[in-house]
Amino acid sequence: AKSEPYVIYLSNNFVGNDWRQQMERVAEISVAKGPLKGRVDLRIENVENAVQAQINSLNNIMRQKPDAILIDAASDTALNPTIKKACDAGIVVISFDQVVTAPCAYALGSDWDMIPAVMAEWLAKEIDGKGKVIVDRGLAGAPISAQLQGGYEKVLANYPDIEVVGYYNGEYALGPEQSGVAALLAANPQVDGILTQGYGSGAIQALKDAGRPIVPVVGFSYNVAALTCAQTEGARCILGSNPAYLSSEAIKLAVEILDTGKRPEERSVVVKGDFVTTHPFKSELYPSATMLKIAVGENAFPDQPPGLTLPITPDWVEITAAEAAGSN
Amino acid sequence: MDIVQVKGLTKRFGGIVALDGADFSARLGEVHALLGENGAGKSTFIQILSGALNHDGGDILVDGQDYRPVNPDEALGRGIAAVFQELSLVPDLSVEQNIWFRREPRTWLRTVDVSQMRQQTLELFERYHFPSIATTREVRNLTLAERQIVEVAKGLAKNPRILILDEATSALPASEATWLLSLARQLADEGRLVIFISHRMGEVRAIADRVSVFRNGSTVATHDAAAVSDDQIVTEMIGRQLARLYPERMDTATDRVALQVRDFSSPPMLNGVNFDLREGEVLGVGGLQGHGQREMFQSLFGADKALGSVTLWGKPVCFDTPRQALSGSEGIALVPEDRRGQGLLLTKSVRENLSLPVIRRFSHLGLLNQRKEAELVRETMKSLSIKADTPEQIAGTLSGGNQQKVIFGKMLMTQARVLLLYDPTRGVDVGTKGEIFQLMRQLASEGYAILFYSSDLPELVNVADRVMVLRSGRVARMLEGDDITEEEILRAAVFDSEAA
Amino acid sequence: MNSSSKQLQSAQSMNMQSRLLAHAPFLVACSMLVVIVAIYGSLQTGVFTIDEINLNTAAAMTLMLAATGQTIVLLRGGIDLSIGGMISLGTVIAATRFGDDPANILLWSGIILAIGFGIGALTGLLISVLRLQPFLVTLAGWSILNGIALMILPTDGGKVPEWWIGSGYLEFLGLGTPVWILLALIVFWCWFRATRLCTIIKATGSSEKSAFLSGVSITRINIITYGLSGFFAALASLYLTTQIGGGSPNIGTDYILPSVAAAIIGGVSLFGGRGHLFGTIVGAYILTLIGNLVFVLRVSSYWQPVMSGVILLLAVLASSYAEQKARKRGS
Amino acid sequence: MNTFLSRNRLIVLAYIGMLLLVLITAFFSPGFLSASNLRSTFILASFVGIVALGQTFVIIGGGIDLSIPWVLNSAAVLMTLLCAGQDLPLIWVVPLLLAGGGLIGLLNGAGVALLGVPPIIMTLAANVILQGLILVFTGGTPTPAAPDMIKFLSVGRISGIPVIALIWTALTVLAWLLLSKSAFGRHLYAVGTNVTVARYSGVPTTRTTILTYVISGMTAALGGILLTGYSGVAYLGMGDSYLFTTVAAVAIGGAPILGGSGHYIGTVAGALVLTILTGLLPALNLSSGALLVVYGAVILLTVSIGSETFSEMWASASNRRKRIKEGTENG
Ligand SMILES: Nc1ncnc2c1ncn2[C@@H]1O[C@H](COP(=O)(O)OP(=O)(O)OP(=O)(O)O)[C@@H](O)[C@H]1O
Ligand SMILES: Nc1ncnc2c1ncn2[C@@H]1O[C@H](COP(=O)(O)OP(=O)(O)OP(=O)(O)O)[C@@H](O)[C@H]1O
Ligand SMILES: [Mg+2]
Ligand SMILES: [Mg+2]
Repeated sequence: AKSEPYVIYLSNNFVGNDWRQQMERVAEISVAKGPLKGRVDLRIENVENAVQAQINSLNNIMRQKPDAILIDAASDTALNPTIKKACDAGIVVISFDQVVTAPCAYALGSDWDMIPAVMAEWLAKEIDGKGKVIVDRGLAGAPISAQLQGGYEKVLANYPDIEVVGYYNGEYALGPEQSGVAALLAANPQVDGILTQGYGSGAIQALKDAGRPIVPVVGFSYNVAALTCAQTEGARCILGSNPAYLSSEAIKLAVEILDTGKRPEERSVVVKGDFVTTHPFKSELYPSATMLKIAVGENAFPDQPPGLTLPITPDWVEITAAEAAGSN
Repeated sequence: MDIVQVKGLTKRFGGIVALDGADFSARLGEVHALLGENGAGKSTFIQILSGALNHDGGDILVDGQDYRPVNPDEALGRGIAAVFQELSLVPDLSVEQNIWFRREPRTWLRTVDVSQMRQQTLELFERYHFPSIATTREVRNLTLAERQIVEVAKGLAKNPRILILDEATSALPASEATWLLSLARQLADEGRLVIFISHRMGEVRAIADRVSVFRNGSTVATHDAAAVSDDQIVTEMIGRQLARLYPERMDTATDRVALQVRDFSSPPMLNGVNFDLREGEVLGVGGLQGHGQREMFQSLFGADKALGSVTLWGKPVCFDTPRQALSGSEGIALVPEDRRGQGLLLTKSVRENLSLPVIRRFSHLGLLNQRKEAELVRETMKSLSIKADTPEQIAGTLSGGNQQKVIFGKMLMTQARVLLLYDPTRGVDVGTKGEIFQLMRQLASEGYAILFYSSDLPELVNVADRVMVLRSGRVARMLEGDDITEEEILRAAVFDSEAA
Repeated sequence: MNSSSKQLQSAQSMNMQSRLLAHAPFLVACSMLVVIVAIYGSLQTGVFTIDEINLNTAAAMTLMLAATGQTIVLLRGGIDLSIGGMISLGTVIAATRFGDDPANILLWSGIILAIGFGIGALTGLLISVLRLQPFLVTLAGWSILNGIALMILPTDGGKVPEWWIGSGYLEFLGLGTPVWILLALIVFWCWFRATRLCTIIKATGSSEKSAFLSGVSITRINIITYGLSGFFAALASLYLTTQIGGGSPNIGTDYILPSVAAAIIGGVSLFGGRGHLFGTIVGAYILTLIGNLVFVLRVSSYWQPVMSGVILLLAVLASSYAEQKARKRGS
Repeated sequence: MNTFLSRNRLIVLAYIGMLLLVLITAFFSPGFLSASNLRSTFILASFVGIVALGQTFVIIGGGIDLSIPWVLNSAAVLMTLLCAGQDLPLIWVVPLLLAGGGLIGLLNGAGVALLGVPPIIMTLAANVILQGLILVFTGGTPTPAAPDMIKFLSVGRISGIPVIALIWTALTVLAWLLLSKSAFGRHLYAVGTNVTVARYSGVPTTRTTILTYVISGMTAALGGILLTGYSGVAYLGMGDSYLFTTVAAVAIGGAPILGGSGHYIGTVAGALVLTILTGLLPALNLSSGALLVVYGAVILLTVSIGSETFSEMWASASNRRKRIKEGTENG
């Protein structure tokens, strides 16, 4: 092991949403207290969603000869040549959230095979295996979007009576989600379910605006989504979670590797998060999936910002909602 | 046989008929002058001849062969080059780059051979006795006159058989104009054809062998220059007898000083100008080009900065912008040098142009009273007899003279009673010139005070009450009464003598 | 005699001055670069090594290539936003068509370059024939090309062979591939700027009307300039694939405004007719090095866009100030 | 009447295009003409329309405002932060933010009109600088939900009519009065046509230019505040799509990007066209790539139809018609 504290850089390609900001805050908090206190010199570098900028930034980071680099990547492949250089220089490279395909880097993320599958399965159950649904395509060109969309559709394909009647690009923001769903509602007199990649609450708002019945909605566990589902009459939701503390987990993994000097064989590391739902069910595809029932005060907080991502804290360090929201 | 023969040429721009069956014929070895009112179709005609425009109907024969060029290159292939009324120089290139544009000598790497190009430029300048201009200067930094000279050089560099000069002398001061006239003569004597367009009868008289007169897009007549009188040409041009070009001189000046200028300076061009302009007076400004006239007019109008004291109707003023000069009940108005670049919104209607300086006057509680505007516009158009279909006609489609009148109209609509006229008759036909002089005199008699610069000496001599000659940014002489002659003005402009 | 020789002298010094003024925008950009490198060099060790030059040139090269085309279009008085789409399209075609066979790769590189020129030429043709504003046409072109790229490769991926990626990092005489490309660009420009074509392009940018009256075919010039812009964008995309090892259907968007900014910072006039590639190269270095500077200054990386914005403004202010001065002197 | 048609041909065309689009959309999307959908389409169009108001003024004046995205975004973020979900602070927050937007416009305008910086560069720099500053200032704190009052203004209704439609209508009337019926409008068109001529005609050119940017800053800020009510929150990046949407709305509305003509009435049609289009495209179930292609093609098509070449064809055709008519009358 090298001299402490370890110098660890976090290279983040995008700051334009609440998730990324919570992710950075949580990373900083988790090295300021708990088991990692004083052990890590964490330095965060942001770039403006441009691959070339992240490549340049990584090059700069490498020149500092840090112990480890954590990367939330702008592209799953485009950073690979640069990452390979970092690995060759003996730096521990961990990609998280938007992971990379470079074989020398660890990929720490949510289970993107399981999450869409379970949620699509839930939705199919809710609508009794038949009906018309619309699907969010996320952000054009983003790897995660393609993966989620594919995950949804693969499961839906098992139900011959479920038809995907429309797609929209939700772009992980409330505005586009709401207007995208609204346009599809206008085009389709019958919509029985909505699979978003974003908040879900935008879709519910669009349903309300159009005077349509509130159909089952799939989304992700932001505070506003949980609140909307909890407080809307007749809402049926399932929210997958992609915890913002992936960054903390990445730091922990890096420290473990640096401490032990041993590099685990398995490259891909899955962080499991609970589903939050109005109607818990037992998944057949992934029986290990755990469900929490949405409840105000427990996993939906009226006094916290809408963009807060749930769950808030990993189990090895205590992070409060206020800390994660940066609102104290 | 005549090298150029044109029969029944027609050209329309949308609804406007620019050429309506024009005929023309000219031979090598002559200077052939083309005369006509503004908007008669002269420029359109030569643009067609030189490939810048396509014609709608009619035939052109060059060397007896059909000729219908689609671009200026093709025209050049037949030996025709033009010096356009709107100059075709590129501001960001140097003089020599402009002259040899697209025909530069090249090295084996196919790059421009700069030293060869310089050599050729000097040879060309020498051969035709060009006034000296540094060949490496960028054209954007040249004066209008200098640009005009470079444009001529550019035309000559193509070594054409037929050279067209469209009002090439209009921007030139006297000495350069004289040079250009002798150049045209020299070219004709070398066996080329020079087609020469000018609104100055004197110039035409000096060099033209033959004269063709255009009116309303068709040819009225072609004469041997020696066999026709000025009067007849003018009558053919304007379709009526012109009583007289210059109005009768009346002494309408009062003792009241409208504009008093002291120590007016903005080095290096203006170095302390002093004069008084009186109510009812037309004060001419002369001198060689580039001796501070433009700067003086611009600065008095607030478009440029200058030091010194200016008193307007007894009140000291200091204008930083044209807006200040124009606003208020007693201001100064300028009819600027560059009609298209400074005077008119070419793509807007006559109405919008006329009312622009005073539009705020029609504004009540923030809203425009368009009826009142239309009324005043109609009045102004009528009193200046501006020829336009309706007030809504787009200003850019008017002929040059009428465009100039619109600019006059704009300024008269303001309440300014001191008028600065910078070469207001440049490119204006005789008929209109007469009207403009008439207008100037009439305004003077109404109590306006007029400062009048002209590049045409006879105009100063015949219209101004006094003439102030500038040299090196100072008043070299103030000529009055019988002293106002072309010789005296030139002498004061060129030679040292006692300061005024 | 004495006074006239003095006059001559003052005329000469004035000429010298106005020449300096004419180059002021470029000189300002150069001094900015020197300042940035100086600060950077004093905070970071090993800045003045060949390695560092190779690394930074590699970082700036895609932008430089894209900005080369942009410079040509700007000189003509236009603007090309569609390079964003072209770069994306180039990378995805390469990533999906290259395979491993060098001959095939060569073929497809040629095809990509040809597509770049062809689409650019088409843009130029459209602009001339319909007399449209380049801003809007190329904006639409960007959207269309970006869309096609997304249809070919919906998300990042595809691949190019290892040796192709490696060719972006070769070293010869200690200098890496990007430095050699840079030298080639400089040689190209030294030649190009002296050709008739360049004069014609600048003239058209300076005054389209005058150029037309002098016999220039505006259509042809538009086809050539936008074609070259597309060509250089395609070249940039090929180089970019060595950096990212595959295709990326949105990546070109990151180069649109920086390519314009690099040219403007380097003194290329947005109104056409004035400027040269050397300025653009300096501008591209500045934009790239700002990131490094922000990094070593250890300030929040949020400040990077602020600094590029301020530098852009300073550069333009310097050139418009110089222009005003020069104009005053000239008149 | 005839002169009205031919003078405002492009605006008329924009409305015809809009009607066509409505028919097409109604065909593919049966629920399009339902009251609720029309309402939501109209609400979305209002945001574009309101933000594009300032852009229209700037473009008529011969400029362009690229700082809209982050002026909008800053206003939205600051509004939610300052109000913390309460209605009461709106009394001072809204005027403050509108003034702030105006101030950014003032700086933009001053840079353009006084310092001679090209509008593209000035406003682009302002945009990135603002973006960086907002990031630095908020330090990434997530923002509270929008106050209820704002939600009411942007998605609420008064007797069935969306409140924002009333706001938009009021602004449209105001813009029409300013452009068509006020001295400022005349000055603006003059400045956009030829600044020098305007200056020589006594137009306060500097003030007029600056004012257009101030208006643009204010409408962008207003748009940001209202948009927050639509999604209920402010998020970073919410303004990005408004850059090219506003420019496209103005262009589709018939204003040439070089300035001097055009009208906000046209922009209104442009905003509707773009919004209906974004509603139509999902209904066609195209891929993301195909969406971009269609989007680009529509912009290209509309600007082509509005091009000079087409207008000349139109003019010569109507001339021929006139001549034929005269001929028959004579005969
Ligand atoms: N591009 C154009 N569009 C519309 N009308 C035009 C255009 N060019 C010329 N005209 C019109 O054609 C007519 C002939 O113009 P032209 O320029 O040939 O006259 P000219 O004899 O050269 O006049 P001047 O002595 O003022 O130069 C005028 O009525 C003018 O308004
Ligand atoms: N009228 C024009 N319009 C547009 N581009 C032109 C025009 N004339 C020349 N060019 C361009 O400028 C470049 C140089 O022009 P030039 O006519 O010398 O062509 P060239 O083929 O290189 O020379 P040469 O005719 O001696 O073979 C060419 O690449 C050509 O495309
Ligand atoms: Mg003429
Ligand atoms: Mg050739």
